[in-house]
Amino acid sequence: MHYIHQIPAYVLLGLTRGSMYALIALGYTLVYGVLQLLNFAHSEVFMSGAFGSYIVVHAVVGDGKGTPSWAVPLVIVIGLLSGAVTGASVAWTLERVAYRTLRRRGAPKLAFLISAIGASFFLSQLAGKLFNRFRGNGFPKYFDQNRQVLRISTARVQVFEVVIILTAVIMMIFLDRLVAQTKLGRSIRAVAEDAPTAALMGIDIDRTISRTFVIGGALAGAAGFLFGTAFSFSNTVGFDQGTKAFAAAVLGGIGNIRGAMMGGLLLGLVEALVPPIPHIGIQWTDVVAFVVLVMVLIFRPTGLLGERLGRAA
Amino acid sequence: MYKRSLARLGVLGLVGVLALTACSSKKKTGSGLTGGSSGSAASGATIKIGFEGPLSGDNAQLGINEVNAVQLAVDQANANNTYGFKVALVKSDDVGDPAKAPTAATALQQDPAILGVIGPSFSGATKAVGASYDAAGLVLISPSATNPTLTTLGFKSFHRVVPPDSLEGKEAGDYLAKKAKKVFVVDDLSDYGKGAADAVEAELKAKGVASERQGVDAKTTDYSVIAHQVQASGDDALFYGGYDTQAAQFAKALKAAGFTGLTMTGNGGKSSKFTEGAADAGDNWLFSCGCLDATVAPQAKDFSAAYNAAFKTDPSTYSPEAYDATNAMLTAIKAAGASPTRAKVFAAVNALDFKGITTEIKFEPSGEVSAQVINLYQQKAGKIGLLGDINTQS
Amino acid sequence: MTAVTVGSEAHESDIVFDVEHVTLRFGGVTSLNDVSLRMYRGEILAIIGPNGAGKTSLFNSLTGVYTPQEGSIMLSGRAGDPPQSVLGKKTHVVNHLGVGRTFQNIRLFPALTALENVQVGIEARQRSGPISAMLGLPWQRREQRESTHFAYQLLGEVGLAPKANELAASLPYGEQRRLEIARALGTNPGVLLLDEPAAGTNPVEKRELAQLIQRVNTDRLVSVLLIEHDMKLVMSVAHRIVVLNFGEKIAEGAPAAIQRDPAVIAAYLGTSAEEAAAQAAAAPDVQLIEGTTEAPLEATPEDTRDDGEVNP
Amino acid sequence: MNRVMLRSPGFKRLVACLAGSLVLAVMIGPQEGTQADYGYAFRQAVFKPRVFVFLGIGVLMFLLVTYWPRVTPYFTRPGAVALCTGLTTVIAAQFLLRWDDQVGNAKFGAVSRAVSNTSGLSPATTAFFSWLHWVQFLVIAVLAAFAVAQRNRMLAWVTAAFAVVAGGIAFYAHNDVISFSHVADHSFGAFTTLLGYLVVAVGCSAAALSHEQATHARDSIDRVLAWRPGLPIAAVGAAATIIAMTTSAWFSPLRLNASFSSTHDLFAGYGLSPISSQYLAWLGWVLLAVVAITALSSTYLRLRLGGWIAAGLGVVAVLLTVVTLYDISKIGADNNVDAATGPWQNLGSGGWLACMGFGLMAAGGFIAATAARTSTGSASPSTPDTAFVPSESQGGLSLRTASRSSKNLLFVGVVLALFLPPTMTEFWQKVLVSEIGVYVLLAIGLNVVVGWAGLLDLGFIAFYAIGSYTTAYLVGSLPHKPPAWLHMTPLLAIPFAITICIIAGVALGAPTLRLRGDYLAIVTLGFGEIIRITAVNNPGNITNSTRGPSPAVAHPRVHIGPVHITWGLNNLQYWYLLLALIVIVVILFYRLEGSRLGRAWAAIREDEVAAQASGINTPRVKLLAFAIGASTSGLAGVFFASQIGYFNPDNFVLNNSILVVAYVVFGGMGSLPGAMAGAAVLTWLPEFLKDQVPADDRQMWIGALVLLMMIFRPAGLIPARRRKAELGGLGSPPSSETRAVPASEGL
Repeated sequence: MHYIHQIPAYVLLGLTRGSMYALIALGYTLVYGVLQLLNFAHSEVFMSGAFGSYIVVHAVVGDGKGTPSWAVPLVIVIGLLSGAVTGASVAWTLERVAYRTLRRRGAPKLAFLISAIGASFFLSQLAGKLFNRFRGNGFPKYFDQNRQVLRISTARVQVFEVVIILTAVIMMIFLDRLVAQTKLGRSIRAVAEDAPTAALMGIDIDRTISRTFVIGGALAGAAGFLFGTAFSFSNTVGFDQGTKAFAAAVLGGIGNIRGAMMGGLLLGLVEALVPPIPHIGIQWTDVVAFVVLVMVLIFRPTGLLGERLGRAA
Repeated sequence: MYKRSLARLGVLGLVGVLALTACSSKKKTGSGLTGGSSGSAASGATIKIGFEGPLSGDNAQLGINEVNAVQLAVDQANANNTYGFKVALVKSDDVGDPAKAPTAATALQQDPAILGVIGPSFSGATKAVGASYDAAGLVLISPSATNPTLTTLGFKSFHRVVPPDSLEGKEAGDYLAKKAKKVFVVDDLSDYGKGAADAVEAELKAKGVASERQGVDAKTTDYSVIAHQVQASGDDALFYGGYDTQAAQFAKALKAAGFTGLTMTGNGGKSSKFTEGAADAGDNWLFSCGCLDATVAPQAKDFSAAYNAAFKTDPSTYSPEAYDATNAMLTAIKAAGASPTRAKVFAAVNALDFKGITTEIKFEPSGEVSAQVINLYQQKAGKIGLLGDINTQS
Repeated sequence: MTAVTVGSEAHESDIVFDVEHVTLRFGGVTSLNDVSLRMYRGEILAIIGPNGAGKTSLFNSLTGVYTPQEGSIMLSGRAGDPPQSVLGKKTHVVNHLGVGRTFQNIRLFPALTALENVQVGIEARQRSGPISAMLGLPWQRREQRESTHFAYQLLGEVGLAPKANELAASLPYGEQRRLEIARALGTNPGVLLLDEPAAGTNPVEKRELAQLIQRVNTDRLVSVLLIEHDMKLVMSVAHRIVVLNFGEKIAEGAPAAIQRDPAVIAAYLGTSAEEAAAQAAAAPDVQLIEGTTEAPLEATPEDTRDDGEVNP
Repeated sequence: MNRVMLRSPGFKRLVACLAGSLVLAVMIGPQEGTQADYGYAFRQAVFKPRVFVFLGIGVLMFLLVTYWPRVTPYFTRPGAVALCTGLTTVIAAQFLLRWDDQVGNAKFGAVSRAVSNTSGLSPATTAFFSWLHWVQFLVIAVLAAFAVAQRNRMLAWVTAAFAVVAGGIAFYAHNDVISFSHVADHSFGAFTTLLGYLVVAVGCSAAALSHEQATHARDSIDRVLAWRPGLPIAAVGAAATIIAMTTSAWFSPLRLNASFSSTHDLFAGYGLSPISSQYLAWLGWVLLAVVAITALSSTYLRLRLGGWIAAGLGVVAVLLTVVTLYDISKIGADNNVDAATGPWQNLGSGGWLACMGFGLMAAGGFIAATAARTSTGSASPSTPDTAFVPSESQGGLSLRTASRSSKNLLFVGVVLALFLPPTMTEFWQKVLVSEIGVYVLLAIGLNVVVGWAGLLDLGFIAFYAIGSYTTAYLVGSLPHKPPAWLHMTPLLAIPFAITICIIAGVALGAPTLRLRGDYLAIVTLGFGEIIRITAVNNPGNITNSTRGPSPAVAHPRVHIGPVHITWGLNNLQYWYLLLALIVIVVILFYRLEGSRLGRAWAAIREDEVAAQASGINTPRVKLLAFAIGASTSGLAGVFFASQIGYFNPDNFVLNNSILVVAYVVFGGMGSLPGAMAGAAVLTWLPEFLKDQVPADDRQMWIGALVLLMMIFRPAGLIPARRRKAELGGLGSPPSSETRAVPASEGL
């Protein structure tokens, strides 16, 4: 069969897309874990990561022509780091401004959502004003992203796919270890499990929440860099990617780190594998994604892996 | 009694005068309260024209492409005193959204000093406001509303400098039918892209050429799946209905997926944004466009440079058309005489014959531009060049 | 175990709850293990036991929040109702069958007034729909009047009438407890399940509470099932006591008998039954009461979760 | 620098203020970076001398925040709040509002420049527009601040007088300009300035009259309103009517602003109907006198019967005024004055202002007639008449103690809603109809779901889409036509659209209601997207894809017996239709809120487990919330479709759903007036900002505003009584730190 023959290729594309979703979804899930809040502005953290890394990378390699091939890994690392730093600082500021003040006032949950929406509008439009509002980007082409690395059946593995999937896997393993094994991870889990008790145990809740935002922001910022190199970004890209990543987080069980990874990859795979099936069509991509989500939630109301951050890690 | 009839006379006189000057005297100059009864646009006076299009929101890019060109034309007219009067531009943001368009249109309609409007940019918005522009007697020249039905809905005020997407799509389909056995047609789910793609598909069907159809939302950033699907389909040609930025991304993804067939898009994709964005992936892409080669017209040579100098970016989709529409409008206002009114400008636009950088602007009674030649362009080595009338290409 | 002995009004047809061999597990944890008990109409039955003994799990099983894996629970809520199985019924259906309850950690509607809190309970049984409410049709108005009237009456009974228009969240702790009882009574229950109603209240409030429970029992003819750590309260109001430990029923009987039951004392003191028996013999009831008045003010996390979540 | 200093709150505050000022610099900075140079705007904004101005602002903010506690005591001085409000209003009026319809960008500065270029204006006008405006502002600000802070009674009276004069000068100067240019005017600048100065005057008088050291602004307002119920509103009404009769234009085609007295001469002999003719000749003045005297005297003397008489007379006066306005505009149209095509054109604002004035006097009379003699609370329909009702509790948290100011506000709102729109420019009428009104309706609907039942619905706009498409189908504007017998006018489509939306709401709700909080949010979001994408891509082209309905959805028509109304392009017609719909929905929902269902919603929102245990059938109650919310959205869809004619799937994007949620929460979740106010403010704001900032920056400012609003007033503009409790100090939780980390579920 025509379609079946192409499945390996679509799986590869799905994994690439899914890695991206997963990296962003982790931020949603971490924040949800500790605050039981949907951080709507997380998508803009992702967006600012892309712009931040652009500025740094652009300063380092200019338009990217003539970058020696030995420097490429270095440039990627610089890009990831600068994206992560931007993302982390935006996320930290966000927590300070839009969340902590509301927490102090004991605001209702929806107020957090709306302040996050306000912050999201603000950040995305401010970025539009500062940089530009055009879709499509001029990210420097410092390496041949589309060079074929290897071929598995119909799947032609290209450089950028390797970079994305590899980085995502490394970062996810890193995060998993971080939450499972470090002191910070323990305090995050404790806050997620039972904040008042954690506070009684001497855990500084504010600081833990702040750091959770920073971790999630760093991941999203790095994802922003990857996204910018591989696809195109603009000040409004965050919204759509963020919505999907939120869906991915819910799919896996929001508040659950491994769930977010799984949900992201699953969503990416579904989006790549289902629409090309004959008689479906790419235009139904989002519908397919949301229908899968609803189906999963109907049968497993708390997502694939359930929702506790503390329990799953 | 005597007094009363005098009063009556007064009112009658008043009514008479008002009827005569109903439109002209509404105009006020921006410099002072010296309004006076002349209200004329003698040399040195300022004329207002409006622009309606998306300046914010998801579709803002197209509106910015256009409004920049309109602004450029206005600035040039003021700097060179081309038309003998000063021009002020009033921008009105309709977000490209039919629901917001009436408000934006009203803002222009209620200002009696505005004599003509460039826009609306989007067909949906145009449909929502056409009737109210008719009622206000305010003439429209749209640079980009290409929906074929617009000129059949009876909007007297509506004119456009681009051929409808149905014509463009039909000719493109014709051409593809000559070249390919099976065509993959993709649109961006926008009014324009879908309209063009529909026309291509219909024409292919009429010519007995097989085709398949997909849609990719214009907000998509990852074109790899659809590109792979195109590549895997084994079709020998692709038509993309959509705008330049998206077309560029699609071109890159197609190249990465290894698609080697014929690739073609319409007017919406033909711009330097495509060339820049797609770079070498855009080579050999074909463009069908109801426009002249922008390098031939004398004023056109400077347009791109002036645009870049003013806005630090290259002109993009529909920028040249908007530039032309503005100059056409200003020419019409000049033709409307020393004291132009909306009604006079309206008539002058209908009688216009203006050679712009994209095409010769002369309107049919329906509001369509007369010159409906579809030309074929192709990108080669990073530059878009004219191949000639699409019908003569083989 | 010991034979059931209750007051003269006990007939087989007057069994409110008939719990037989109920076992409830969460994952690997068995929270109730083969528990059987009967509750008779008109009695005040207390369930006691140390923390984690499964008291709240039993409550949640009785009210349809949990469905035990084994056993049966038959309910005849109001006098004359035919016995029905509770298993698999939704909480609100169980409520409609005549079971009102309160919660271990107070669960009022904090942003509603005291009056409205009670009205919510009353109105759950009313029938007027949204259309009649929007149009203000006569029967809807009548129902609303009835609900307000009855709510004031209930607030009066629990001594909160002067505070009817205050927000539930602004009431002191003891009054919140009483308001919760009033809300439960608003649903016109045949049996009232009280989950640690005295937790966190002061001695005066405890005394008032005991009177309230007895009043409800005698005046409104409502059977009362009571979970309580405060032995003084339990001993003063309960007609009969069931003791749970580690999910199993270890004793059942009249208060005086329970106080001397070695197994119970052992469970509370965490010692072996023999030692406890010896101690009990030495100092009859003081030990038990003294040892357990320190009921935790805050619910333990485990209990809280039991209360709140519905794990299918 | 040591660590201690870096960690001190003062230092952190300074850093925050400086960072904030930089952000502000960027926000106000030049427009857009470019593709070639991303950092352009950033550098322009930050690396220029003007950044020091902003840093200075940052330092000022720092000082202000630091010394705020020393300033706050003064705010409790009698009149201080009014003073601040008034001065802010004046500043806003002179910087932000329009002062003319035509001149330049129509702001104060442009008019001021134009005035300086024009000769023939009165010296006062010239002076006001050149220097007097800021001199008088500064003098009054300083004097008033001194008077209020020092409690200097004499000075306060003097300043109050000054303020009245200053407001008068502003108003006079503006009128002078308008009458000079002879063009009808709709600007609010001068009015608002006058209002601001009057508020300042009120503040000063309060300072002069009060003997207390500290008052609470709201209390004093309530006290003033309670002194003679209805008197303030009647007095305002009388003043408005006098202004309308003396200075305002009643008939204002081009180059003619006929005031009330000259209108009669103008139309003499044109066949005015007797009533209108008499009205213009003498009846208007008599009505003014009679209504004013009865209203003022009955409210002052607290005469119940007099109040009723005043109310009745006021209503009669309004009707007569409207009839007269119709007559004169009809004659104007018959004579084709200024290209008028039908009645109601070329009218000035005078007639409508008179209607407002009479309306307010009627309201004053009504308030006086219905005011309870002794108690401070007013009876509302929900009060049970049982013997159990205890005395009203203090604290104003009860549903019953609808505050007096809100009652007065309600009347003012009604009068404004009825008579203000005709005086607005076409643009604002359009905004009112196609933005504000429609979204108010949507927000009312979503308030049921989000505010009352506590279910986060991010796909609400889908029902709006369904309503719109249903209408389009039923009027035959979609490719598939309905059977001929079903073909109907849009208003008849209302029940169908509502029914289909209810079905859709239940279909969405039924499988998803067991989901909690954010799960529900993403599912509803997905539902909204699915509906939109289906509208674009549906097989068989049911919705005509991106092209939208064609031909246009017909405008509504009503033909019932002798009544024939056809809606066309006139915005006002739509406004009154919309107003009727909104009023009906609000009344119905207001009853619903106080009903058993409203309490059940509040219960499940507060605590679902307890609600179940109290016997509430939670799935059913939630479904009802979904269905009722959806039906409102469907109603809005019908209105939208028939008013706009054309629409396409882009009108129903996710962003709109999110915006409606933001409107509801911004206004105050669960509060009907709040939801309406939130929607009105946030839909009005982008149009207002059009005059102030570049178009594509508007969303940025709105985002910032929403963020600030949530930070400083998380309960929203007009918090719901039931929600306020969650935020107020009542029953404060053990640790406020953990408050936002709820152990329980849902929203």
